Amino acid sequence: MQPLSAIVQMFHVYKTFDDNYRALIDINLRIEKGEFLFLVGPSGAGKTTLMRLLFREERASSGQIIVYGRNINKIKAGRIYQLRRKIGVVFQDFKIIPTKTVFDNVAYVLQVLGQPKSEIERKVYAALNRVGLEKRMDHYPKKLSGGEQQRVAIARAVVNDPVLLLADEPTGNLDADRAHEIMKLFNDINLHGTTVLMATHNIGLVGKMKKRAIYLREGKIAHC
Amino acid sequence: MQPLSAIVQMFHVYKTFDDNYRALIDINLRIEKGEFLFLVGPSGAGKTTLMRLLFREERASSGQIIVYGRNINKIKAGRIYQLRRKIGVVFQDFKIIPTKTVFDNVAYVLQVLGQPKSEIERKVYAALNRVGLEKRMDHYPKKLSGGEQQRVAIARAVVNDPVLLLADEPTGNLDADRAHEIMKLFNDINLHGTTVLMATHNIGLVGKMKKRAIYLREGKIAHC
Amino acid sequence: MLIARIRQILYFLHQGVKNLSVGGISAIIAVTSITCSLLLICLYFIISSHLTKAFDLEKDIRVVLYLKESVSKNRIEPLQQKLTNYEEILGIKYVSKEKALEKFHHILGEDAIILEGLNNNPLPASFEIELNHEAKEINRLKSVLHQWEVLPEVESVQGGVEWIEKLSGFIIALRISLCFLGGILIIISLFIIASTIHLTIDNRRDEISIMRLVGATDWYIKLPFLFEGVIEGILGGTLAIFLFWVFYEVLRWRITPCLQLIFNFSEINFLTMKQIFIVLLVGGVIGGGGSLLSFFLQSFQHR
Amino acid sequence: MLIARIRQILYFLHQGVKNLSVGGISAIIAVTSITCSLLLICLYFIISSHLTKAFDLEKDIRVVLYLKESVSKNRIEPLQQKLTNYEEILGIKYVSKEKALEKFHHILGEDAIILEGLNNNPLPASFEIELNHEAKEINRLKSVLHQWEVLPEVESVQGGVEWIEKLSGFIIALRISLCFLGGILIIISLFIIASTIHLTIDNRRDEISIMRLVGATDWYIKLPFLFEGVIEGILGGTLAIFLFWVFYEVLRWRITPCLQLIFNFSEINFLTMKQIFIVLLVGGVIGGGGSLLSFFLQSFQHR
Ligand SMILES: Nc1ncnc2c1ncn2[C@@H]1O[C@H](COP(=O)(O)OP(=O)(O)OP(=O)(O)O)[C@@H](O)[C@H]1O
Ligand SMILES: Nc1ncnc2c1ncn2[C@@H]1O[C@H](COP(=O)(O)OP(=O)(O)OP(=O)(O)O)[C@@H](O)[C@H]1O
Ligand SMILES: [Mg+2]
Ligand SMILES: [Mg+2]
Repeated sequence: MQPLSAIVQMFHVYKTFDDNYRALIDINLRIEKGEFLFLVGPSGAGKTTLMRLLFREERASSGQIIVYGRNINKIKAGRIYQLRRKIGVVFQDFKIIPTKTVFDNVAYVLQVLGQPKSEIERKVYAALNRVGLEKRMDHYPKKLSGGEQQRVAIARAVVNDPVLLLADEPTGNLDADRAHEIMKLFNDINLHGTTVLMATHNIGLVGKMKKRAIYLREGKIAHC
Repeated sequence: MQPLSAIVQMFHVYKTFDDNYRALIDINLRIEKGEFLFLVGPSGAGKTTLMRLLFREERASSGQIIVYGRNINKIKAGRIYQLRRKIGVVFQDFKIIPTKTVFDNVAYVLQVLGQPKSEIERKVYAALNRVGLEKRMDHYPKKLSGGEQQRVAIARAVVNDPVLLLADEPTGNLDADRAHEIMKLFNDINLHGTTVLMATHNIGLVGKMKKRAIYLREGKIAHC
Repeated sequence: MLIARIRQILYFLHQGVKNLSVGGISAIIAVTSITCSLLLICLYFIISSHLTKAFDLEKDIRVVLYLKESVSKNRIEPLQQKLTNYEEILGIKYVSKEKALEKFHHILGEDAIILEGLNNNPLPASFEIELNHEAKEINRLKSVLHQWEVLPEVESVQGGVEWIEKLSGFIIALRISLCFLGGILIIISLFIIASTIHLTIDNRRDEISIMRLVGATDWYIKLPFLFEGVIEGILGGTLAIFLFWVFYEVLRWRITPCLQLIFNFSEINFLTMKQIFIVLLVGGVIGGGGSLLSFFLQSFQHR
Repeated sequence: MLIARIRQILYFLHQGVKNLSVGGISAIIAVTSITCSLLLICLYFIISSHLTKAFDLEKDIRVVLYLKESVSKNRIEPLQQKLTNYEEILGIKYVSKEKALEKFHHILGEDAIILEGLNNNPLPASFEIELNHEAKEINRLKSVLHQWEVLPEVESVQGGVEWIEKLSGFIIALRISLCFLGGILIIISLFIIASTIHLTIDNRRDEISIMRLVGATDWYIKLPFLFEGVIEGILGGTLAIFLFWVFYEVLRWRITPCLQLIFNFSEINFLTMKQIFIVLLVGGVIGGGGSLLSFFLQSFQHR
């Protein structure tokens, strides 16, 4: 129905929380397939909330959201995993499983898909290598530094070449060099066809990358 | 014994973790009373580990650490709280208590000291106001955005005008404006006599502030 | 396809065992809760089977047929033959008038002096009849006794009905009470286990919600917990049986002497193989069921 | 200073209640675990007190003194007087020869025909003596019976010793078994509660470690949990007593008829005030103790 070139479309989306706090107001947004888009805005603007809507961690209060050709409001609870498997997410608070090693955390995304062991190993090695954590593979997350944990989260998000990558402040705990490497990684992935939506405060990064950026302020889109 | 002007002294401090990973190697450091000092270094350099040693979340493997005139290796387990009450810490992962509201999280530091209710309220309001969260006082942390949680952690660290403030990457989740405000807050506190040690990747901030900076790299001090 | 399925199931089993070993204290608590509950069930089994035994006084169910004074000796033999044909009869014994007096003498003991003044033997001849198990069914017994009462040779029939009526009433009451107690114990057990596993899983709620967020299906998350629960249950069962056995061996020598005094059996038997199997099965079922139950609760809590 | 102390304690109490309400399902589970355990203890109390009652057959402890044939009627009165002086005697009744025969007639029932042939009354006169509680102590009973045996008027002393010996052996065995059962139940209860509270606190380990990191003393962290445990325990106790009361009211009418058949008491009494108080106290103690215990475990785990 909608043009195949759009991977995300949001029509008049509102999100109001229980306490009547309006986190998102009348969001209209279209992300093209293969695009690299920044989501910028001050603390509390609604960046994380917008991303949460895209993989149905939260539901929109009103409005329609279409991801990869499906109206995600209409997906049944038992089928949400199908949506999520197409989307890689770097969570702002990492969300690493504390009882699994670094390797197992990254591998879990592939195990869920029932991929054979040898392929899982190959892919996980590659992903950890890309973020510079191949030596930390057998450690439990508690023993890692903040930046290392963030890189585990990044490795997990990209390990299966998702159709859509949502990265929420993925360089907040990384030094400039590391941050630059990660941006290169995202760029690579983007060139291989993954659509990337990245929320960040780092205006410097946004400037350097020369990509489209959306400005959120108090739940509303300011620029486009 | 040591000159009163030094608030932190570290002599040949090593930290080796269970898995024989050497996180800190021969650290010698002196922080003067009233100083504002940056701790800079790439991800995994040992910044957080160094700070953990100062309030005895971890113990040094060897070497001596003197904080506020006391050799903290020799403090008994039952007396550590006396050290911690003098130190305000902004944790890299925030460490906010999820079952307490924003207000109660910040107030806890004062309740522990047995301060009267009216004074606690006054101080907590003031601290939350300084980080721009006075309206979020009665919320539970789960409902806050990443940057808002970070600001709760900052408010808690400064609420009781600590002798020493350890801030571990306190602006990682904040936009430039907010980050600037927080730096102004730290500067204010510093001018009122609090010694500040701040770990960060944000070289830009370090440059602007024109303060002394220590560079950590693979557990060793590079510049001074 | 089949190989993939088997690989998946092996993966779940492996995860289950891994969870168990990572779970640490939580897992230990779950296992010991199940052990406690199953110990109660073992106790129930052993009390139940022995109480039944204690009041199942097979050989005490006797009936006496008193014969008429007028029955001559040569009619005894055919009557005995006739009675033996009843399938309810386990054993039959003729007691002549002389034998009856002798017995009475014996029963009276010191008081037997009163018999010294007797002119003739006033006691009737009788058949002492031992009934088999089937006859204990109260209605059947009544009908048989009635048939015997109307025999021409029989003066009266003594014993049986009232005693059996009382006894079977008591046994029924006892059985009901025991079932009741057992039911309460099982409900308490289930509650304890569901609580424990709920808390254990609640401890991992973040983990579970992360799994959901990275695309795991519900069953993919549930199955390892299910296997973990079943394994914990069976471990708990094994432990319970072992502890109960220790307990049994230690107590047997102390309790036995008292028993003989009160009941008419002198040995406590351990659980039968069937009961052991049931305990293990119940362990596995409540372990797995507890997991599912708490998962169910969980999904309500965190949706 | 004092006001500050009181303020602190009120703060801890307030935190305890707050924890409880924030705790949600964990708190509910803790309370219901305690309830289950205390229900078992209630059950133990009621079984224990009634079983003792059931076998404490006060009025059945009788002794019969048979008098010599030669004792004339006018020596009966002084003898009875003499016996009454013994403080072990609760009641005494003279049974003359005639009365004895009458009774014997009654006992024999249908068989009484054998008495028709008697020339003279062979039964002796006797004193039927009911003993009070103190005499049940086996050694005391023996010594008293021995004193009576050597009285010149007494032919023989019957009853008492063997029966009492058996009974007191049985009661001792029963008491030991009940204590044993009660002990097991209390251990299981403690275990369940410690586990539950351990898991509950384990659920909050991050919270606790944060409190430590921002300068709370151990006691400042512990006390709210302690109060929480005590409150949960008392809540659990109240609930247990209430449920047990419901249970009691529902069952009383069903069990009573069976009871009369088997034991010689016909009414089940509810827990006494003292027992209720003990249940609440035990609830509070295991609630608070469980908190402390699990806190202790915690400090080992996370140091
Ligand atoms: N579950 C919730 N209930 C109530 N309010 C919420 C909830 N989640 C988020 N909010 C509020 O919605 C606003 C937007 O939150 P969001 O996390 O989207 O901000 P953000 O742009 O990601 O900020 P940051 O850069 O600090 O992470 C915030 O003010 C936050 O307090
Ligand atoms: N408990 C631990 N056991 C083993 N290794 C540890 C432990 N804690 C930290 N490390 C390791 O020590 C090194 C230094 O960690 P630290 O957290 O101090 O780094 P950092 O400078 O704070 O990094 P970041 O900027 O990413 O937060 C890291 O490589 C980390 O993996
Ligand atoms: Mg955010
Ligand atoms: Mg760090």
